[in-house]
Amino acid sequence: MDWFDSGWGLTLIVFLPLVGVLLLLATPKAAETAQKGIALLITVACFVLSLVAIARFDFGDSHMFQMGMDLSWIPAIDARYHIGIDGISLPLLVLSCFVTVLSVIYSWNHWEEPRNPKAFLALMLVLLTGMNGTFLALDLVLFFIFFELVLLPMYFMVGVWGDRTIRKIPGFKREVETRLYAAIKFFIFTLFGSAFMLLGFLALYFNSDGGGASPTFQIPELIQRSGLFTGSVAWFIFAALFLGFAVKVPMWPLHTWLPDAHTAAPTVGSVLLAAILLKLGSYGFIRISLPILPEQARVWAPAIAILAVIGIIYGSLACLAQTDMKRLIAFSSVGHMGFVMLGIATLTEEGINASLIGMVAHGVITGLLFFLAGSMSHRYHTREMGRLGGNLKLMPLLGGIFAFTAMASLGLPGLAGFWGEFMSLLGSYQPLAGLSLGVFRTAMVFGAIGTVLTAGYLLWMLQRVNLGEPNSEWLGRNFHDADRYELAAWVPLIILIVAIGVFPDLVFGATDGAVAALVSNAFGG
Amino acid sequence: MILATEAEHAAREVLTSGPLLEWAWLIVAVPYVASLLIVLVGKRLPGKGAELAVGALGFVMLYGAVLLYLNITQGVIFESSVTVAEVGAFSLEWGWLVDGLSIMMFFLVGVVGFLVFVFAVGYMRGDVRYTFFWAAFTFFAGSMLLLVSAPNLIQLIVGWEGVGVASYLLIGHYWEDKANSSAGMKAFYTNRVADIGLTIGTIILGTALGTFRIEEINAAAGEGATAITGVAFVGAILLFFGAMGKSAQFPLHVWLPDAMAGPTPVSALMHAATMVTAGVYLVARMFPLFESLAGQHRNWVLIIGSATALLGLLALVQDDIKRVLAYSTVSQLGYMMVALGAGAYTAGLFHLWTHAFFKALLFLCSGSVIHAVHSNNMSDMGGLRKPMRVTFVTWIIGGLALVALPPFAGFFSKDEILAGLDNAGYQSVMWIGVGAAFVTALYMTRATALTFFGVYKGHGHPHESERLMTIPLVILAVLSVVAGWVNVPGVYTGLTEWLGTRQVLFEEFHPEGFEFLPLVAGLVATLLGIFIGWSIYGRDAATQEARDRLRVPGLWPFLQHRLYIDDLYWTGIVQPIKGPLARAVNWTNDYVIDAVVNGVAFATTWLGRVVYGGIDQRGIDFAYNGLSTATDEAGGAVTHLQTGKVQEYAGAFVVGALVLVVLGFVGFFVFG
Amino acid sequence: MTFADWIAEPANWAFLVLAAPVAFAGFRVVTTRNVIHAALYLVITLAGTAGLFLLLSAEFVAWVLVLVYIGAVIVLFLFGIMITRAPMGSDISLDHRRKAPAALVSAGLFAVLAWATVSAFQLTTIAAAGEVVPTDLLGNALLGRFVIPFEVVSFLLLAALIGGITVARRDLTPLEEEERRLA
Amino acid sequence: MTTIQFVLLAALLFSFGVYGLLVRRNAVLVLLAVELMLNAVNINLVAFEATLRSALAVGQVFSIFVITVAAAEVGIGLAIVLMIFRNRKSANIDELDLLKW
Amino acid sequence: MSPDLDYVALLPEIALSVTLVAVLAADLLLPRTRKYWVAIVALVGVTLTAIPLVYLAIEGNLPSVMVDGGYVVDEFALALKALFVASGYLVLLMSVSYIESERYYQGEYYFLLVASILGSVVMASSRDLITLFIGLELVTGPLFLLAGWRKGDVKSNEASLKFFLIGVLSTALLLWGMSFLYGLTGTVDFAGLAAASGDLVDNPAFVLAVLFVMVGFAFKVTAAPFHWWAPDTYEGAPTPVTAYLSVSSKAAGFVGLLLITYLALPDAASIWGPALWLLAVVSMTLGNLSALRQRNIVRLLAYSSVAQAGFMMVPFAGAAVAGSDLGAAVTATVTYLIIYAVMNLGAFAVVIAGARKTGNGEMDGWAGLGSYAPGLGLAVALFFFSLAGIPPLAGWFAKFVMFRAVIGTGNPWTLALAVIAAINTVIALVYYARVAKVVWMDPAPEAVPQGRERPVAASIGLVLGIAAVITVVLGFLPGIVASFADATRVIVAGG
Repeated sequence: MDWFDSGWGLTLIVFLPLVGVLLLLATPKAAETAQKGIALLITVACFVLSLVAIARFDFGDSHMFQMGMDLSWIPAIDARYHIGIDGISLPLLVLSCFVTVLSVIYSWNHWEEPRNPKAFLALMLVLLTGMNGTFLALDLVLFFIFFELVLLPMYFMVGVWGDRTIRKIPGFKREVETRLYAAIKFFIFTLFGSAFMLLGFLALYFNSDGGGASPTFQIPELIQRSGLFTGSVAWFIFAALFLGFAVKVPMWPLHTWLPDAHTAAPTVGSVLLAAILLKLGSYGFIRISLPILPEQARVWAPAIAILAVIGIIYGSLACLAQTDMKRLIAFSSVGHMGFVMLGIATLTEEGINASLIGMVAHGVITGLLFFLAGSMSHRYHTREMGRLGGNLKLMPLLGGIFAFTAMASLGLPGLAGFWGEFMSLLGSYQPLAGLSLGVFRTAMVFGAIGTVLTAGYLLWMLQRVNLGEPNSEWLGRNFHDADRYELAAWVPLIILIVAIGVFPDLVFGATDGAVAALVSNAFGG
Repeated sequence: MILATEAEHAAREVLTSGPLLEWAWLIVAVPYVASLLIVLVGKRLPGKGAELAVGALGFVMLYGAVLLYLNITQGVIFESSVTVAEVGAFSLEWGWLVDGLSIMMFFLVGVVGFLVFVFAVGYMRGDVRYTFFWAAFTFFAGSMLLLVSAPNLIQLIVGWEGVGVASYLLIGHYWEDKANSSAGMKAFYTNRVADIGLTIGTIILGTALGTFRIEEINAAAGEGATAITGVAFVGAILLFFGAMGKSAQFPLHVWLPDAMAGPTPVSALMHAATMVTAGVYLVARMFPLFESLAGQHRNWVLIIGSATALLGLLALVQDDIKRVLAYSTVSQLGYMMVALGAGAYTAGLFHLWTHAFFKALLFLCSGSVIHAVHSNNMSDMGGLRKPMRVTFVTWIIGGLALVALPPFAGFFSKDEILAGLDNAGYQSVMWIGVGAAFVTALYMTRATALTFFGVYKGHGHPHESERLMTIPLVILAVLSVVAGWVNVPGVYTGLTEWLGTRQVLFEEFHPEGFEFLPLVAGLVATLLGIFIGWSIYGRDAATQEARDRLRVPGLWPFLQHRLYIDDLYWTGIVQPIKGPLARAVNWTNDYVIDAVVNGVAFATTWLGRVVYGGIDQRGIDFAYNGLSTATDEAGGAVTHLQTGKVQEYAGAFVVGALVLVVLGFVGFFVFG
Repeated sequence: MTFADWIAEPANWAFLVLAAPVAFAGFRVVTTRNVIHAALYLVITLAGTAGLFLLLSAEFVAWVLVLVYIGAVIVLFLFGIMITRAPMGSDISLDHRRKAPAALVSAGLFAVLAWATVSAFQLTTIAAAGEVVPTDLLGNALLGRFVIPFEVVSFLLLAALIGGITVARRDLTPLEEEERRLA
Repeated sequence: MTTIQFVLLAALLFSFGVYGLLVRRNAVLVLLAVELMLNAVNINLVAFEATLRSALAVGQVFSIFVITVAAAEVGIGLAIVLMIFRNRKSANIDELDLLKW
Repeated sequence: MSPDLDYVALLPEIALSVTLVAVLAADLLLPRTRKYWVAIVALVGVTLTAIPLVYLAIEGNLPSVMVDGGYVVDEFALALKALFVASGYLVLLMSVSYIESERYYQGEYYFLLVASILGSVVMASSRDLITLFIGLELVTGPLFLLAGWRKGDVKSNEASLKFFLIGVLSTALLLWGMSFLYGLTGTVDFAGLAAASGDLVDNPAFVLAVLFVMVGFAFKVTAAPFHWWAPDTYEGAPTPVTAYLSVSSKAAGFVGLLLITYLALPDAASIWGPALWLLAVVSMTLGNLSALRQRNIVRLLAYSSVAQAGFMMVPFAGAAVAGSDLGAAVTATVTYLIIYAVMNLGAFAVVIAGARKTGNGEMDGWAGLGSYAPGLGLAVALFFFSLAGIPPLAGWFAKFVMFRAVIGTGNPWTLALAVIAAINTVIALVYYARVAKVVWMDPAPEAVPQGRERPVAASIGLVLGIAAVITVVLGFLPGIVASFADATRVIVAGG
């Protein structure tokens, strides 16, 4: 397995999906089974490879970048093909491979108009490359490329396969189809952020040449040189990176693309968006912002914490006003990612670990919620909670899983969602020495209140969707309960939700060492 | 007076290891596994899953009994933890703690749970979601066991919330009706609010000590370690806030009456051994923490506990028999809290112990009645003592235990509480307790009279429930009598010893014998309550007229009554209590506390709409979209510069060049 | 140099004699209402310019100007005017109505150009009646140092010629084309 | 003689040319104005050459190139004007505004 | 005295000249029905030009300095010549089916196009004002006529006239500036200018001259506010000609701009730097804002190319304003230019093919193109998103080097430029994405347009294929173009 350890394994994880895209393009349009087979094969292969990566990973050295490679790529700009994996990225990589496999399985017989599995699966595979690449990249330019790579597929997923209802958009004169509005909004917001992120990367590069060293884009190298980034320049760099990552997370008040994109996206699109894409932003904070700019991280931490808490409360409150089930779930992401960011803002080992497990948990849970919401709207042809109700009666299995997932989403202890919330509150009670206790403890209290609100809207959603007598319009309709493909996609997620909840070491085992090293290197704690 | 001291404990050869203790985690695991199995295969089993549930609880009961035996004979202290993750300075652990307190809870949950489960097999037969009910019910019991077996606060939270979610599922069991699911939500939600306290309290204590282990926190608190003294008060108050939610302490009790929406066995278990006792358990478990800060926090606990104890008043105006019992539970929980607040550790837990039996009994009796008359309302009952003999007798036993007449269980525990209060110098609180005892007697007499005496006012012909239901009643009735005998001052104080087996020791007061004042005051109050109650409700509870009269107490017709003493009671004592006061309390409850709770819910929803509709959509999103519209408009404006006239282009071209040059000149020759 | 010094120099007399009509004719080129006149005024301007070139000892360029411009370009213009049937007599609609902005722009342009010129070349003088630049020098320069643009410009002329013809000529109608093919 | 006088004259002609370019409606007259401008440049070049007397008479060489290019431009311009006239029966350039915005 | 010429180094120019003559001859000799051979002759000729280019790149004795430094063939020139020849080749290829499909004058068309290519190739080597000017005129002159090549179409006529008039106006201004440069320094050689210009920066006439020269080139590169002709001309001209205008002709303008600024007037950076800064900002903003409202795809690309010109000026403007290394900025601009050429040509090939397919040049007519012509739809997405700079398509690298060139300086004005450019990147996305949206997300019209069944012409398909492959490959391995453009650091001033 030397080839695997020397970087080719990870390279394969990143680029195998692109091979899959080529294969897909070569199939005739009508050969849908072949297309699905190819997609499944490729994604499963990636997942298996990621499992191999786990097996080969040295958990004792989880703060080291392992199984990586460092090749010359664009010498003209000193950009290198430098990848590697550590305890922080490992869970996210596995998650992304895993969720994609499930998405392919789910897609097997769920196609939104206008079908076209070939194109859809191809986009999904491109997305996979982008996500995996982002988690593995150790070169800022490479990171940027992969970070951006996810935009196009998601744009098309939302725009082509998205929701066709016509909506009145606040601030617009004309009414537009949700999918069109959402797709471009997603694209513009993210591009806006990443344009500034790129400026930040370049500024990092140009300021990294202190002490006779030549400037570099290499993340590990930049972490070594974190002392070089000081003063107002560093402030601006952090600000630029913040814009890029915060849009993606998304943090309040840059979040407004998210509900629209989630609502409009096809089911699988929503799932991948929620499960993985949002994590790219928070991952960026942990991988780049904090270790490279520790001094600025201290400066910015209170602001991030405040925004995160606003996001928590605000997202929950907004959920309470929703009538559209998917939109509610989407807004819940704002709140959940608020906890993730609150954890990061504490700059402590507990907080950052919390944010990592929070990411994984949110990916699994909210991904599953979107699967379920998609399946429901597939059957009811509506997502209006006012028209739903009694779902548990019509489809006991699906409704039961829905209830379970909602419980997981509200952070029920013993399930995956709890650790992220609890640990980030824990972290914010005692943030990094020197950070304002007042801000963080207030944040903790509001975060705790946020957990109550979270429970509020999720239970409310359950009541409106799952409970009660079914609406008269569904009488006499024969709804088929969750089918084989759906269960095949969902049960692994359910198992994972419980498994992480009961045995958080699944995530912490990988992350803790890496985070400890990060915190002690960056903040001397 | 006996002071349980360390020396005394050391004298006992406490069992600290052994396979029985090492396998005690099965107590938690078995119900959970059973629950999972019921979900997965329950429908295919002959008993639709009930056998798994009952079996699991039977196992718990037996295991609990064995442990109790061990504890009685030698004492048990055992703790074991498995680390599941190391995060920063903290270890996250799952474990199990076996000591006097947890054994008592195991046994309580096991026994009461088993009996309630058996009862439920009959009661729930033919229910819409029979199998699911068993899954949730078993999960409920399992979570309670997880809670009480927790050696660390995180596991405690896990069990705590598990109980919460199970209660949500069970209270909202008949979710076809929105009111029921709302009741479930209300329960979960109120608890969630309280859990803020628990969570933050845990965080504060855990951060201060770098561990979440309960015994370490207790030890630190007992020693007055500097690491904890600064935060102990806040931490304790926050934990207590959490306990207030689960144990339905004023003003977070509002969920509990609504929780009656669930099936009666659920109410029985919830009010007896699980859920509501969790708060009391928490305070007891963390007792050294609370105790070490005596004085500071006590008043809080006492005030809240007293207020809660007086909420029994509300039971007086309820028509729903289960609600009467619910308010009764609230009031009894107040008792327990008051006891713990006054430092009477054993007394509080003793009351928990006895209360578990007789309250389960009362609920099951009410369930039996409800099963028979198909209504919860006492106005649909009456005269049931004849057709339902077993139920009637057991109810009377349970009722006597509740109103605390000797030799029934409640008498001993209540007396010990009052004695403890008296001893600790909280005489005023003791008198509140005495008052509460009076109220308890009053409403229990009322409920008994309205249900079992007079004439039947409902539909159909009620008859006694099946064996499966009555046998648990009988067993519980027996327990309701004998449970109090485990701690009779001066005679046998075994419970004090059992509960005393714990790692962190503390001093507390144990009455050596019955003390005169509390004993007499309590008894007199109770008897007075029964007497007055019977005078009002008992005599002609059968007639419609009487109930009318009772419902509108202000219009009591003087002359229709032969006994002026009735009128004296009424106008002098009952009316002020039953009328304005009770109504005032009821009004406060409905329009202030409940209104606040509902108002908070409403306001939150409203705020949600404002945030979403006002700020998000019209504010932030509008701003972004406005920006985009503005950009687009700007695009339109600049595009119209392109007029299509080539000479205008040429003009613009030359002007552009000129501007550039002039700017160049200005830049160079004006600003240098 | 004072104005008196300047006017004392005979070459400047010649300059004035030539420049005045050049300027005047230039002005009329863009203001006259008669199309033909405009072309003829341009002839005057160009001729005057050629004279100025002579004054500046640029004999060869002067004659090139006369040959190329007055000989060829102006004729081209006149043909153009006639083919496009531009109004021959004076015509008010030759100009736009809004001349003021245009005048302002050109005045501004002149001001800028003049100011720059004055401040840059205030003191430079031209040796009066200097030695005429020999034509062989120009020839050598054109075919030596500047041979490449010289060759390239021939392609430009060729392209203008061929392209001009193609663009300007009347296309055959499909009918005519058919006839032609048959013939 | 000074350089200024020639360059100022050129500037004058250049400005006239610009004016003509901006106000004339007839395309041919616009072309005339353009010639005026190019001619102004020639005056500049020759005047500078006379001032500087460079070894290769670069100014004059340049002006010859300019004259050549100007001739080519006129050819091109007139061809375009003729083409337009053929299609529209008018050589007024301000009527050409099909393409805008 | 025979001229000092290195005929080997001149082989590309000679090859093109021979092609010109051959095209003309073929046009004369071939019967009307065989005119398509002219296209083949032109294509073969231009292809053959690649041989000396490659030879020179590998074996050539570079740099070759001719006519006293007035004409230099160095790696910089060679790289740009390759760019001109390659993009010219693609435009020729694009023209084949376009020109055939209507009654055009094929022979003359190819002649003029090759002449224009020759002009740009000459410009790349020019090291004095006169050669530069003549080269520029040879690039532009034929294009005036080609823009009006659809003689029967009034729009084409109008396009041609507008282009011509603004073109000569800019020529006049350029020449005025050049005449002043000569008058102030006494030389037209870049080296001489560079030597003399240091002392002149505070001379108003010099400022004026430099700025007028800038304006002349700003016209060529369609920098706002000197871009007015471009949208109208782009829309009206035959589409391959528009493609040529927006790529080769613009590139030629940039080459001129780079040569003048970098080689001739490096010391005047304080004059042209701020001017370029202004032009860059106005171009980006105005171009993008105007493009937002366009419904005609070619017109949209026109405004987009105005904006892109702004982006291309950013590195140079930034470096000049900040006073940092101009050589790096040249590299950045040339890199941008090369990538832009590929993707923009691809975009125009798509426009030609799409217009044929839909029978429509308006965006709305393209609705649902992706559903019945997925390949074409893919190409639309590919090229337009590449123009928007979205990874992993080649455009990202162009944007990247642009930002990279300005961000390192730390000068506030430069940073402001970077921020403005960043915001403009976002605005630009809107309209690029809109095209993709129309093609993929809007429903196809009920009525089937005429050409829907017609396959894409092979020549267009070839262009699309080449451009697409390059766009994707460069997206992943931009190192190729980076090393290519890096050679441009090796500029020889000549003289």
